[in-house]
Amino acid sequence: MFNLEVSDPAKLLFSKDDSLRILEQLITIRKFEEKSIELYKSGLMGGSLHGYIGQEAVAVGVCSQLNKDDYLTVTYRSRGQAIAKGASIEKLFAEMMGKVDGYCKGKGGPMHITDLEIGFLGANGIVGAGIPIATGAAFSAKKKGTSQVSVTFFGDGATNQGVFHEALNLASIWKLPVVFVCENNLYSEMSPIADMVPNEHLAERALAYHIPAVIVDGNDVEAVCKVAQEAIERARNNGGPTFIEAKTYRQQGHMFGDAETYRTKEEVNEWKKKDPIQLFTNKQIELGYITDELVEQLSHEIELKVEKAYQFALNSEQPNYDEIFTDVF
Amino acid sequence: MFNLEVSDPAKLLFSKDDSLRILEQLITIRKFEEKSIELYKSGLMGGSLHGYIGQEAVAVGVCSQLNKDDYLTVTYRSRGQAIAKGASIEKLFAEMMGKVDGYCKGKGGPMHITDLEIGFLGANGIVGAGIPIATGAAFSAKKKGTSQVSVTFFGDGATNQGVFHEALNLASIWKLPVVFVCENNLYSEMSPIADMVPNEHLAERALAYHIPAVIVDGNDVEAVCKVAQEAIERARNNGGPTFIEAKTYRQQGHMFGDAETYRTKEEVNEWKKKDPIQLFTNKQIELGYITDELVEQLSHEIELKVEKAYQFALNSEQPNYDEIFTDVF
Amino acid sequence: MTRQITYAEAINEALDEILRDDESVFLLGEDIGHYGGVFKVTKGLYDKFGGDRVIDTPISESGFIGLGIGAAMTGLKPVIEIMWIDFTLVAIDQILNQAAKFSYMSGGQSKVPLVIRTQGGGGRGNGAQHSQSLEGLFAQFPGVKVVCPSTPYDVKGLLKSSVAENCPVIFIEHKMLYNTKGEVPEEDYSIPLGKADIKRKGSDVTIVSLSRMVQFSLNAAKELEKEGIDAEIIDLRSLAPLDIETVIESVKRTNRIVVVHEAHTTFGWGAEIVSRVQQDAFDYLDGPIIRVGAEDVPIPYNLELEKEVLPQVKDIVKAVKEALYIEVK
Amino acid sequence: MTRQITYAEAINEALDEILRDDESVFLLGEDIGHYGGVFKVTKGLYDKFGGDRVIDTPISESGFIGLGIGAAMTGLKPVIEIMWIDFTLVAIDQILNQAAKFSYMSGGQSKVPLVIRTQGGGGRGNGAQHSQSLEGLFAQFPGVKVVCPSTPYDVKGLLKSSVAENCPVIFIEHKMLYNTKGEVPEEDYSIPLGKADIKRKGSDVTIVSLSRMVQFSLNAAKELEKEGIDAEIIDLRSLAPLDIETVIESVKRTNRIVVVHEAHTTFGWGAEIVSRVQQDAFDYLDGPIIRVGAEDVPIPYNLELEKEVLPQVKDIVKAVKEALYIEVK
Ligand SMILES: Cc1ncc(C[n+]2csc(CCOP(=O)(O)OP(=O)(O)O)c2C)c(N)n1
Ligand SMILES: Cc1ncc(C[n+]2csc(CCOP(=O)(O)OP(=O)(O)O)c2C)c(N)n1
Ligand SMILES: [Mg+2]
Ligand SMILES: [Mg+2]
Repeated sequence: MFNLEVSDPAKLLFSKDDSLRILEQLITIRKFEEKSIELYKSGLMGGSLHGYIGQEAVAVGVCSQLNKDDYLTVTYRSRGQAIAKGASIEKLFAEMMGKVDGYCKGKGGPMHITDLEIGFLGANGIVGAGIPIATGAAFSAKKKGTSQVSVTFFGDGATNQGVFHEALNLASIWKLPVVFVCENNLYSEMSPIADMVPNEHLAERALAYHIPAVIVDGNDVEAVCKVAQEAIERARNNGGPTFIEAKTYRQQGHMFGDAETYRTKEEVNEWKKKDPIQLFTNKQIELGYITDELVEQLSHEIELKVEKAYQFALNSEQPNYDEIFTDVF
Repeated sequence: MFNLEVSDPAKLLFSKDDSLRILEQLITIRKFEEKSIELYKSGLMGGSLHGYIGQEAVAVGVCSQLNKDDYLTVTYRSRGQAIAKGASIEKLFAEMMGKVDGYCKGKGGPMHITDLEIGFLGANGIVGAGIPIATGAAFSAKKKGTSQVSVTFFGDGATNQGVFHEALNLASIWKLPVVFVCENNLYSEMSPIADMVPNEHLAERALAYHIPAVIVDGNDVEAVCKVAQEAIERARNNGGPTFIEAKTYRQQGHMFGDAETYRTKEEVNEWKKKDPIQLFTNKQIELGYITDELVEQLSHEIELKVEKAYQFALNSEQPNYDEIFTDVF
Repeated sequence: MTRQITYAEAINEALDEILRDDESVFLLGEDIGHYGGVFKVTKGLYDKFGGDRVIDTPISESGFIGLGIGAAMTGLKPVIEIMWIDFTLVAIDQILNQAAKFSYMSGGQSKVPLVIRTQGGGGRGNGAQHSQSLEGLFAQFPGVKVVCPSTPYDVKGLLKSSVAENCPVIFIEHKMLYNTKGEVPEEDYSIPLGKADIKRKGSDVTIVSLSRMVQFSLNAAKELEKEGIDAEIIDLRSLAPLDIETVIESVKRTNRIVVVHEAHTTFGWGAEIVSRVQQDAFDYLDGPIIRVGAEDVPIPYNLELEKEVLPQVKDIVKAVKEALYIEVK
Repeated sequence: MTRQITYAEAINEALDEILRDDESVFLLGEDIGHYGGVFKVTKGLYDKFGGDRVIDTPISESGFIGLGIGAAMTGLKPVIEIMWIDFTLVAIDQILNQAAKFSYMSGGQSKVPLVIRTQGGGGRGNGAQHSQSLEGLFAQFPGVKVVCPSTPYDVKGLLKSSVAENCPVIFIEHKMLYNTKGEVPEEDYSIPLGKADIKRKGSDVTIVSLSRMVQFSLNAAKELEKEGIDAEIIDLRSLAPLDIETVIESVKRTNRIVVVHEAHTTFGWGAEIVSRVQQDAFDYLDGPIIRVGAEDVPIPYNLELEKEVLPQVKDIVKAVKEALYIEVK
């Protein structure tokens, strides 16, 4: 019923420059995520850290096709999408450290990153809860007649929440400009999604609402770009919602400290071979668009940027106690 | 994708006696419902009255295939299923009047009829809420290794509640012996279901959970019997859940007092021509199994029984004030 | 110019004016459009403003409240009807984990100007799932305002202010008040949230209540007057914000106080009033503060039992006498 | 024989014994099986009792709580884990409109012996959607019992009693207590619900609390002792049933009382204690009852702000001094 969308190995989808920009984004997220682990280990943040390493191509593929004023809702695992949508890594680190220069002045934390200036309506700690909210932003866009599109990212496990069902139905009957992006990384926390649904492809679920659905290799950034671009165009042209299931894998545990007893090292290693950044880098090198050296240089520059942002966050102040009582309403 | 299941007009599905018994049940529900309107008009009950006239064939068709110890959850519109499952009409009327001889000692009312002795686990005032509960009873049966089956009745509109989705998925992955009976009477309260879902057939929704689904003429009692029997047999033999969409129509308003501005008299009259009791009576007469006189006599006897039950309820006492504080836990 | 109109009509007028004056407002709910709502509160608005402004929804409370949140965050002002307050429980994550927390979690970036209109309370024999008084539940959560109007005048003026707020407001009407009449000016007016209203001046005892219990308290005051007891009746109008100052000021004059609500007594919101009064006016109190609330049992169906469970005028009279040590418990 | 084990281990032992002793018990929840739960509370139980007794669920809280209700009504005893109490909000209709009301609505026919284990509270920088103290919300509803243990000894003994109840029990653990150690006998024992425990005898002031705040109160008592103030610490252990007698008896001796909880102060459950005490021991009170609770704001992420929002030992010390008029507010 479904064909896995993949890119053409023999040629790039975008120009050399655009491809490089995409690679840069991928690496930025990766470096940011690696630094986040250091941050967490240093005891500089509260709560839990839900990493995105391995899934970067989904965020970058989708967000690269969006305008600044398009809307997004995401989950606790969301710094990747934030960066891809254009968020400041300074403010992200600062928020993770609970500092006053953070996106939410340190009051939200990593699970609640919000940046209204880039349409980033808010990360969510409740599985599935962002899905109807993004649908509502799409409702706004349609009602106001802007051509904005709303996208919501969620995991495979979220498709078992009641609101998922309710929101998809609403989006369908009202033909709202929303794109549902399901990042199927095979697990919801420690539970294999295969045990939790009867469906091989979660995309099947969208068909029950008459929503066009595709499955895509979520580690193939170009393939993601392509299906996202089609979905977004459909939404912008009043064609209603689309469901994208991106098959991917998180290379780290669900959260830092996860014992990962539910999967084998072999499985993880197999997927590491399909690392989205490696794949895209290799392709560009093979096709002669970039060189190893260029990539190394790029990585190094990004590392410096990330380090600088980290230092900025470290030096940012604690929020004032007065902040406790502001923003309640 | 779906074929509407109907019965063979040229012959009866069951023996003469069994067919007569089914007719008797249909008429009993009809008479009970008619009397309920009188009850309501007399100011003898609180709350609202949600009538079942026109949908009787669904309750009778399904429940006639169940054993006494099979489980059922239902909605506010549930005296029909109760009678079909073998409930006492005395106790039903008494509960509607809030009397001490009612099923719930007058504390539950028409929306909460319960009769554990016949597996009638409880009617529900919250749309969709009974669906996971019936799924849980099925879970019990499976776990205990009894061959009991659990059935849940709900309306078309209930398929838009989140728990519907969650329960169907659970039933599917755990292969539970539950039958989902969706009575599609075209409206949820005053809203046409056609405006509220993209699906022509709600049965489609079940396929998203890999649950076998059928659509059936809900005014054709024999057709309902047949699909119910298949579903129940599947459940009893460890074949897991089935979804039955019964296409039917409520001939009265959603509740007593409904202005019915959302549909035309013509529409109602068209459906009255497809009255399930009339259809089944006519078929039996045409095939020479029964006569007009017999039906009239039967109707008369049932009317007397219903009247007697009504009088019983009228004469039943108010519950004692002490009952306020019992049964809380 | 004032005229006598009903509470339902007053709400209808407020909605009419709000829809007329503010293009960003739209109504969302079940059967509120063409049918005008099951309590007829939105009657005529669909015809006047069209299906784009007065929108019928599927039975998906989580879904459409979530959608309302997304719409509110992106520039619209949804006024959502939840038909019975009891049904908010299927959607309470969206109300209390999402709408109530977004402003705070985002450091003040996301505002959710969303009004949820609903109706609560008992008195009609609707049974345990359709008779609850849940204002105190919502008031436990910072981030939502909770308004409970008692008269046609108040309901109109408070609804207009509620829609003008830049935060989520739970606006709780009472099913038994819809048909009560009162004076409402023809001129435009609104009533700010957070100002209690002294519905009767008195010197012997302060009675604090809201919603339907205000009229009961006024009736009790009439009874008490016959016995020479002069009660002051304070209508809180909202629980959040809570105008405790008006209560304290009154108690300092009367030295006796009775709190009356339809919610269950134990853990009911009356306890908050008690706590604040004993804290801020300890030395003014001539005796314990008495609470009058529903018995701590689900609301029974039987109308006589229901009456016994819910506070009645006689219970208020008795409590006042107890507070004045005229009658001993 | 007693040994020192942690709170988490004590729960694990209780579950182990319950599963061993009662075949009708089974555990249901997210990641509780093979992985042993994200807080490791169910560690080893899957291996010992198998996947039929310790069952991993999809992320469908409404669905599987509903399923638990149906199972409980038909002879099984589900013990359900909701990973964080904040997530009960996605399923609260099933808990409060269904489980809590079935016995009453059915006139005592349907019993729902269902335990919902969950964990609440703040202190880990988990942010607004993962740090709530919702015990007071559940306690507002008749029909559920609400248990909040503070020590390893109590948590084991109370859990065993909870599973033996024939009604729904909300069993609220505290995330910050899981690793705290305490003495637990090796012999079988249980602690009846509804008996408060005096964790420290004292004569100058009564401090009432539960869960994590008991330890905080004990620490405060140590501080106070240095200043010659002898505090009595009452651990309520459960809110429903509520052992107010023990509190009243204590206040009659100490004449001063402070109530401490982690829930928000305003409309928090502390108000109920205040109300009952001023009602039943008015003449024994030497001063106003002081409440110590969380500030009325969503829980901020920043650990310093969070600390300031949640009650600390110093706040309790201060409140006691206020109660004793040693320090003026
Ligand atoms: C309603 C709710 N239930 C449970 C959780 C706990 N939880 C947090 S993440 C998670 C797994 C989600 O899996 P998936 O949707 O696949 O997303 P992924 O983490 O794999 O990105 C769970 C169960 C929650 N946050 N909210
Ligand atoms: C959660 C919830 N939302 C709304 C309602 C109000 N309500 C009662 S019946 C009903 C319509 C249900 O329609 P359907 O499922 O088609 O059943 P029918 O009444 O047609 O048998 C609605 C909206 C409710 N009881 N519960
Ligand atoms: Mg996943
Ligand atoms: Mg219907």
